[in-house]
Amino acid sequence: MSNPFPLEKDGLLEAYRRMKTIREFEERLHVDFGRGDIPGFVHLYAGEEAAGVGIMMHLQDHDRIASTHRGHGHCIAKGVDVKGMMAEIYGKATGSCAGKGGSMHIADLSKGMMGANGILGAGAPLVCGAALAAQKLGHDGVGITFFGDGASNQGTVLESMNLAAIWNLPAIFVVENNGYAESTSVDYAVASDSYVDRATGFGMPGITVDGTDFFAVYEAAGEVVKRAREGGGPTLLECKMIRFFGHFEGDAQTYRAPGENEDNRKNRDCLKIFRAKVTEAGVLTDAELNAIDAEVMTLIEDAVREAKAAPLPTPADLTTDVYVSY
Amino acid sequence: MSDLITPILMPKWGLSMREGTLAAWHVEEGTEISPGDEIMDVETDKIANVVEAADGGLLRRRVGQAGEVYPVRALLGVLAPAEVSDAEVDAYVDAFEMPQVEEDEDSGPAHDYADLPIGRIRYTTREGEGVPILLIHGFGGDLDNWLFNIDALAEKAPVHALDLPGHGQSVKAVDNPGLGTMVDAVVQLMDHLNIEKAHLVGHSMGGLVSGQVAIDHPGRVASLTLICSAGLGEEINSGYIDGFVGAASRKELKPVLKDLFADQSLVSRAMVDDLLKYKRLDGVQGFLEALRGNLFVAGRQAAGIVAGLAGFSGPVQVIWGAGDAVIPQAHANAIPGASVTVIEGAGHMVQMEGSSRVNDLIRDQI
Amino acid sequence: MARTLSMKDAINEALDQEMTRDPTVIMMGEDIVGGAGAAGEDDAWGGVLGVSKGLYHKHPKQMIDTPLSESAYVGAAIGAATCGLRPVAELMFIDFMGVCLDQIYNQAAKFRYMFGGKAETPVVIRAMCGAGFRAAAQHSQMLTPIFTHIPGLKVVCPSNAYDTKGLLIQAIRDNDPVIFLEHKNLYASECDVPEEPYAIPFGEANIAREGSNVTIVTYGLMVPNSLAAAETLKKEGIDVEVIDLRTLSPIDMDTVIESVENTGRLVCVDEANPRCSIASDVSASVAQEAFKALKAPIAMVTAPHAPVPFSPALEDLYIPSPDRIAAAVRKTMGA
Amino acid sequence: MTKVGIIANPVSARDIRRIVSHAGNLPINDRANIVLRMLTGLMATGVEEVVIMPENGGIRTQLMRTIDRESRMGHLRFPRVSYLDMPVTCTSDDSAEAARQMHDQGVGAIVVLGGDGTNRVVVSRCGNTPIAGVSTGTNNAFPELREPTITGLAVGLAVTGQVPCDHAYSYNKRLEVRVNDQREIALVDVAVVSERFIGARAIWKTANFRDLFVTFGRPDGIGMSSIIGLLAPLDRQTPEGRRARLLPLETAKTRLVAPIAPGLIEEVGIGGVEKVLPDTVYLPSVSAGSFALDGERELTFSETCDVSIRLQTDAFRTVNVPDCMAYAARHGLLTRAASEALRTAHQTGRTT
Repeated sequence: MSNPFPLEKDGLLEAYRRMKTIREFEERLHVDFGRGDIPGFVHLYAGEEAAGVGIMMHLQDHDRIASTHRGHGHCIAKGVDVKGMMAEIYGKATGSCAGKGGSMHIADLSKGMMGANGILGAGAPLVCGAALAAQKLGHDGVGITFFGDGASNQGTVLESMNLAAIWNLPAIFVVENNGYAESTSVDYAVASDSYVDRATGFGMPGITVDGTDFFAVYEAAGEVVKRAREGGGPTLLECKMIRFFGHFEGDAQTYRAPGENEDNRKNRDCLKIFRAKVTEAGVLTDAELNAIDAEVMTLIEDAVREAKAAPLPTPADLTTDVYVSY
Repeated sequence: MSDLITPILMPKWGLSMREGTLAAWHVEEGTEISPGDEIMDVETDKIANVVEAADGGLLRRRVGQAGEVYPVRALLGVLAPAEVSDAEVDAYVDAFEMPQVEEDEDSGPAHDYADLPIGRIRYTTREGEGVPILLIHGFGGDLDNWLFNIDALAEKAPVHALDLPGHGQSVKAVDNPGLGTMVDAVVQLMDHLNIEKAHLVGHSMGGLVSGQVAIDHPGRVASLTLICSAGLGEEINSGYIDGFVGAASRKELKPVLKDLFADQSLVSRAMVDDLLKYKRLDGVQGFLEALRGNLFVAGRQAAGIVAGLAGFSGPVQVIWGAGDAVIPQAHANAIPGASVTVIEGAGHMVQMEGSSRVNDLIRDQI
Repeated sequence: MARTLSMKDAINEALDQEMTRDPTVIMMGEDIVGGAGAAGEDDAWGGVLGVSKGLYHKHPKQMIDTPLSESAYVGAAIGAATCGLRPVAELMFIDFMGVCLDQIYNQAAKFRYMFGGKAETPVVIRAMCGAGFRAAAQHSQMLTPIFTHIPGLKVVCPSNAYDTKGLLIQAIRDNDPVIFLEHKNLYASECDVPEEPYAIPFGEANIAREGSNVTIVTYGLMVPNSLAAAETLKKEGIDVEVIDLRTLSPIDMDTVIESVENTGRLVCVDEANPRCSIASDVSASVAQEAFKALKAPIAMVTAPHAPVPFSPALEDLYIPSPDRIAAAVRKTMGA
Repeated sequence: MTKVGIIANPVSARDIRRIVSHAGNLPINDRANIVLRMLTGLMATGVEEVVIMPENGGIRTQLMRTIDRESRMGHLRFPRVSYLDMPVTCTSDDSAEAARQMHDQGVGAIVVLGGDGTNRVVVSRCGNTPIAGVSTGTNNAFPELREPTITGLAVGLAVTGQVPCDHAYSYNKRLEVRVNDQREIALVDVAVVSERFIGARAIWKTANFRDLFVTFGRPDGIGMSSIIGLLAPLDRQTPEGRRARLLPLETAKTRLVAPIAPGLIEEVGIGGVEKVLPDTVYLPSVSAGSFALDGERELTFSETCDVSIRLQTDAFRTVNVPDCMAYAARHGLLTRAASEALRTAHQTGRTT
């Protein structure tokens, strides 16, 4: 039967591989964090895979993204080396940031990943800068900043939207609305108007998509990225989604309604929704997807094993990389 | 009677000097002074040096006090024959109005710029009669190296001093820095100033350049004065060259400059700062490295003028500072038939440390 | 050729030459061009005090007027710096750092370290600092210690036009984030400035005046004030060495220690407020490194622990004057 | 006790047509304000209780804040307002669930703030409960453009029986689409497109248009139905539909320039137009593709699916606002004896 989807078969497989890698990466971290293997604290992206991958599938290395403190998913979706990320989270010298950044600061500028960020909304102006650089250097790169529904109240985000609008920057503001700013329900925190209205207020279009449906995100993001590349200026893309785990690992999530997590896992798991659609349409088979699952599990297993075995940074590393020259 | 009285004035060394400190007297009142005698030490913020009497006569009064600061051309002493009465000397001193420290005394355009094929070249000129003298500085130097010579020589002939390409305020972006470009610049400047023939005076690398000009364009050179000149042998203190080119800060540069002088105290802070300011101009570092690559190979001088000068018919004289720590003094005798003078108590910058002796030698030659 | 130039014109010339040399150098700031979108002439202002006047017509593509949202455009400049541009963002007054400090000390300063040495952020943030302009507490602060405290930032505060041009060109060519602070009261000061571009390396203090009895370590407007004090003291037979730090991070402690070992006496002069100031930083280092060389307690001359007052009568007392500096020097001489 | 339901889903008017065309965006505050104006109309005509669909998009917060403020200041009085007890998924499913619960509670009518999409979802779940549309969505062919205060008055007069049914309500046609055992309806149009995935739902790539069925098509309409409106106009009352075979431009005999979405006017290849009889099965002209119901892809089908399209007349009721108001004018429904008017106004106003 012909392929009804907007991606070729290998595109669908690649999308699934990235989503599955994110899911297993985060699930494994949830377990290992529980055992106390991982220093510091982590924020897990499980449940939001379709949004990250649905957008990143349209991007190349010269497109820049700035992520949040919950950045593992964005990194994997953008092509950052998974083993390097795991080593980083274990604070090892072979980590993507030589063990100096940690979960909230993983980055790979060669992949256009400007870094996860521990400061809410701080990525917004940085991405405006990336978009400005693309304009000035004459390439069609776009800049995408991700922030949560809570962070949308940060002044720096609102200022950046205005900046992007008046300079017509190829910048895209992605609100990952998982309904909770840390533990505060969104309709308390957001002053009763929506992100789309705010974007419209700044003179840029805003749209909302169901973040649990990969194809809805993929098609919408495709149009938004195309518009930015062609000089159509900035856009706000709100992805309504759910996160399976707490704000941070160890969060008892008492703010959720009873049974909310179980319902999300059963009915709104974007991987299940994706798998159902592609197999029912007969384009991919369960066998093909299961093969990917197996490869991903091995990759994650290797990543953890190698991370645990990897060397720690040396004392000399303490004061290197502060400056280029000093 | 007063026309028999001769004043001793605060000298003016270089354009930017406004005032000087009379550091110490070397002679007492009542002594007979002849031209060239060392009569006092004067210090400026840029350089300190001994002042030699321009005129002879009986020193009747020491007006300047040691340690005091005086504007340029201020009255420091009075020479007068015995028959002039003290009263007349006093009247002369009182009548002498102390010149104000002028802000920017513009004795005509201090420096000129010639846009030559090789690029923009800065030069300075002192008018005069006869065949002109052309002063050519050395590696890393500029026309201010002739601070203590240019005015004295101007009494005998027109004098020009230039910044070679890549030096001073001349063009820095030079295609292939080397001896050839230096020679071209000198000849192009002579054409620009329509100088048919000139007495060339070259210091250190400037001597090499002068010699090469004499070899390539013998008709344009009236005489040659080679001061601590390169090109007369292979030895050179490559430590100085590498130290000078490599120095990036005041701390690295100051010790290197000590090689230039017999009297180490002459390396003033202002001299180090001026050289740093020059070395930090865009393009200079690259230029100096390329020039060094052209002139020196494996720590030895690559170019020589001794053989070439055999065919040069004009007079050649060689002057050296006995204490030259950059180019060995032995090279002075490399040119058969040239008159050689070695000046004691002076290092590589002999035209500064022994300026009056050098000026006399040049004046005698032309 | 070298000609006398004001610090303001030296900055203008440095920016002009660097934007000509490198098209990726761009300027961003409030009203650095002025008149954007308005009916009047373009380049109406060229910066609030006209520092960038006349540059817009030569570099229209490289100068961007920004909305009044420092967090956005300073952050954008930092983001652009990691993506191939070399932005020079103007923060107008250093006192406005509060509204964009996160982008400076949490983002720009930390990218390289946090990302394991893989990021470079060649951004310059220019700002006016210093008192004496009757601009009162929110437009007259120094705040230099705050930026000097942050690892990952370089801090420059020149005292004369020659140094300003060389240090600004170095800042633009530097591959680390640089906070470049220009003292408002020095904008009109003049000295010889070569027309050709040149760069002065960071971390090299300048000995503004050689002396043997007492060492004064200072920067910015306090350099001319210290030189004035030195002239007065010379008549009293006290020979003062004045060291102009020029860059506060990196800081040239070698030159300071060398001078103190020579004179045995140290006076640190700093227009910033006393607590955790540059003066206290230098004093602590010297006490630790050259204690034996000290013949007298280290003296510090700073602004008082108070905001900058408006009234001229008070502001003149606020700024360390040549007399207060001279008094401190005499104290170290045991007077 | 007469009760009215209000469904205002914040997720409406948020889709991709803001990007691929220039569809507007009605801010949440304005939508809350529309509900407020609606409530004043209902209150004035004796409706004492209103039940509203819950959502966390901001309309509820803004509305309740305003009602509390206005009540404290005593300016305006409102019916008792309550929210349905249902989970919020922030999708169009919420509109369907609310319509079902409101139908079960036996509300007199359901006021729908949205475009064709939202109205379609409500009609598919509200059984025979009449609806009144206030256009705030993207494509607004079905709901009429009208001042919400007047719609409130008309709905109040209708549900309280002050206006008899034959004047208060009018019947509407509907299209029903079946794919195997799935059944969906459309109020205005059913388009068949060659894309076979739902994705961002909207349809704007005219090259993929294959078929179009409409219940009515006005020459001044917006959206797919405007194609029929400009070729063979059809009103809401005539008991028949229209069908147009749509082709890629290269193969089409004639081309029509039509406003297929707000701000998006495209050439559409026309194969032919024909009448559609009620209660008769029609088949799509292609063997595989998707059905876009009232402009949004909902169902995909392929060669192996059992597919049918059928037109139903008198399928659901809407409040006939103009007739209600005309009737009220003829019969002085809104005239009061001087004293009585003030008394009733103060007595009944209360909020929960």
